[in-house]
Amino acid sequence: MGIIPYIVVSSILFICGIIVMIARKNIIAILLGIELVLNAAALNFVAFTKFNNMNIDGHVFALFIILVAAAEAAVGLAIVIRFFQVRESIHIDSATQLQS
Amino acid sequence: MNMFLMIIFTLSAFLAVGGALSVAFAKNLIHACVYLLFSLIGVAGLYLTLGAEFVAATQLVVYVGGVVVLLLFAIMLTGGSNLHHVTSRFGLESTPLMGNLRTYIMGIVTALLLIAVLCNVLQGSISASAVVESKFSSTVEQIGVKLVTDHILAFEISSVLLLGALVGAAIIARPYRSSETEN
Amino acid sequence: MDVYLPIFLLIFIALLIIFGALILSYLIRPSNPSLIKQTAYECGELPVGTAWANFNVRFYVVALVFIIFDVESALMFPVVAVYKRFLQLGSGGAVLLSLLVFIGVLIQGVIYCWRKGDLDWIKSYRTSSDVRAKGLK
Amino acid sequence: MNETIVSYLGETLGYSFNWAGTLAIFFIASLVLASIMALIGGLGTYAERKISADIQMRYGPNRVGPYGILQFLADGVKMLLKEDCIPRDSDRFIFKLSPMLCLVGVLASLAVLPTSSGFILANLNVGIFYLLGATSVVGVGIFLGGYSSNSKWAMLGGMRGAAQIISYEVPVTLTILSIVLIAGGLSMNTLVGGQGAFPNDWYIFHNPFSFIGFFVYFIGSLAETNRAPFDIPEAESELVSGYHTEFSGMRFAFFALSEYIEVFVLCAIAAALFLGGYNIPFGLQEHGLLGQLLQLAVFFTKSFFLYYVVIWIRWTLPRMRVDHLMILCWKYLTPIALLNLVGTAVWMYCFDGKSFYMILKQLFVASGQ
Repeated sequence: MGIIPYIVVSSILFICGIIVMIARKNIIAILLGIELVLNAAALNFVAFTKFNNMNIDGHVFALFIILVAAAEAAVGLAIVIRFFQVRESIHIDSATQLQS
Repeated sequence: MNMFLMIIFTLSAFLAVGGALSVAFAKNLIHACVYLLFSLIGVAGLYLTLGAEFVAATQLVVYVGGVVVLLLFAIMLTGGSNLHHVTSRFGLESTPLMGNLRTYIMGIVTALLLIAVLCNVLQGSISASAVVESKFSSTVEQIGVKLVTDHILAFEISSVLLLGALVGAAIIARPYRSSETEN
Repeated sequence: MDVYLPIFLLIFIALLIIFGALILSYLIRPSNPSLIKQTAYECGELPVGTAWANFNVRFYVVALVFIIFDVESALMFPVVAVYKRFLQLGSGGAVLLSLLVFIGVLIQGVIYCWRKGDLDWIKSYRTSSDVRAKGLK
Repeated sequence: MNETIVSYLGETLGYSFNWAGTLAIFFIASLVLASIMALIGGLGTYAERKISADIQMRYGPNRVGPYGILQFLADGVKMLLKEDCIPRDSDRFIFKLSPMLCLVGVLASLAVLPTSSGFILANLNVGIFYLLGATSVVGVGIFLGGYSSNSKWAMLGGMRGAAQIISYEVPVTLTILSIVLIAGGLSMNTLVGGQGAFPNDWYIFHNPFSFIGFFVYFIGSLAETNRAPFDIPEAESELVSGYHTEFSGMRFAFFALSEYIEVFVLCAIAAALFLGGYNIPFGLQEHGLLGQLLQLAVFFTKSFFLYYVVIWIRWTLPRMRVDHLMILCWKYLTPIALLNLVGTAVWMYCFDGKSFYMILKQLFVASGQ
């Protein structure tokens, strides 16, 4: 079993994430899509580490991707909650002003 | 053992891809979140088939135990309707940089410490090649060695990043009592 | 690879137990649903409204502090695991120093949240009118 | 490196298994372990009622079987015969899913349960970290169970339960980190094998910080499994039954079973990390299968002792208020755990990884000369 199946899976994950990010109008759903995209990237890192016989650096990168994804989710969701308190909506199109 | 690998890969890949597709096409946001949970578990299974057990366990701990719970909480916090009008300016009355003397001292001390450590380590006291690699056989130990030798800058900076995320998100999400909005 | 097999087998067995019990129970249990029986329990009253309402933001702040800790500990685990080996190799000092700085930055976050009252549960947040009255930042 | 029960058996019996044999042994061992855990979960309810009766000067269950020991079977049959009520307004998909998540998460964590040095199902390199990840699925299951019922009691219980579980995971994780510092590895056999059979070699007495750490871990794991005095998510007097108010029949049984098994697993981990685990004295583990059985006995004895303490605490202490619970976690246990971590790291550096006992012994010998 080579690297191809992993790349296929990760590209499907990536495309799903992109679809979610584009098609959804709910901000939290968009964050779900971002998580999928980041997962696809981390999966690629680990897969290339295994099959290209590199050293363990890919795993470290995957770790940092997970870390950044968690931080991004924390801050993003805080913004969503604040936005909801201001606008009573988490519809992406209601975010029309930088200041309210 | 190639057959086990195939079976586990197939199951995990189906879980991951099916979960991702379901996220894309779910009608209910909570359901989408649960499908995302499945997708993440599937990706963890894929990491296992790649021999990256530490990354898989991190995926479980951080995503399943952390991010998904955070997402569910956020959905519950925003899912209801008819909250009365709140008009505040994102609650940011003063910029978070405007600290007092103690915060500056703490910041400077931290920065100096960071610089000292980095100078100490980067000036070649250890590098990954200097460590006898054969003594660190498992992936966890190899990752640990990498984190304290080659990637020590990223390791330390990541703590600062997380500190920033914590402080920033706490400032943004911190609730104010309604007395503020009445004023 | 077969090291990971027990995990999947245990998940399989758990699903086996669950579906076996559910199917067995499906075969022998009575089923006569009624409108009252399928109402959510609210101490005998008819339920008012939905339970899926807004919750307090403090739940989110707790989850936020948790996830930061979670990620940091996940990152610390491999470093901590090699610490003893580095001590034996004679270069434990640098690892100790980097660990201490890492934890120190983490502790600053905790102190910040503590001081700002994010870790309290009840009378947590100073209102902005309090802030103005006391002249505090 | 990674070892499994199969490689252990292959080494002992001098026979290398092909894939079918591997699969069969793994399947049988997993099945046995899962059934033992289900039995322990069932007997846990019986033990709880009997011990509570003891503490309150009652008889407890005494009708079904000798001393009422078959009570859990009667309860199980009762659960099977209960009607399966799903509330009309509930989220049916998640309502059916959440008990499964709880049970799957707990049973998946059994893969690294250090029952003995050879009979551990899989001695993963990431052992204890994997266990943390697998048990964190339970929190999601509890939250989803509370959410899906669309009942106010269940929703409140689910939110509180999730908040409590994730909060107390922080001190538990930090304490485990300090133990990993001492042992220098994440796999279960490293963690347990670094200790000895006698209390002076246990990690609980390794240094003052790990002694405090044991209590932090124990309190944290009590709270993580929603046991009294931390059973806020299912407090009968406030929230009718908490997150499983609307669950009946087998679905409720899955929640209860996963809770009892998780209590046992966390007790077992406490025994393994702090109390020496499966180590038996006088080098008896060299003697093949008999040694392994002795190790099993030692492991289960320690775990059951802690299990008894858990039940004892439940029927002794009153329930905590929810804000006190959060204050205890964030303002006491977490800073203490952080200090423990720093202190352990510094101790390891200053004293070259020696335990308190070894330092005392050295001092004693040095002063004698």
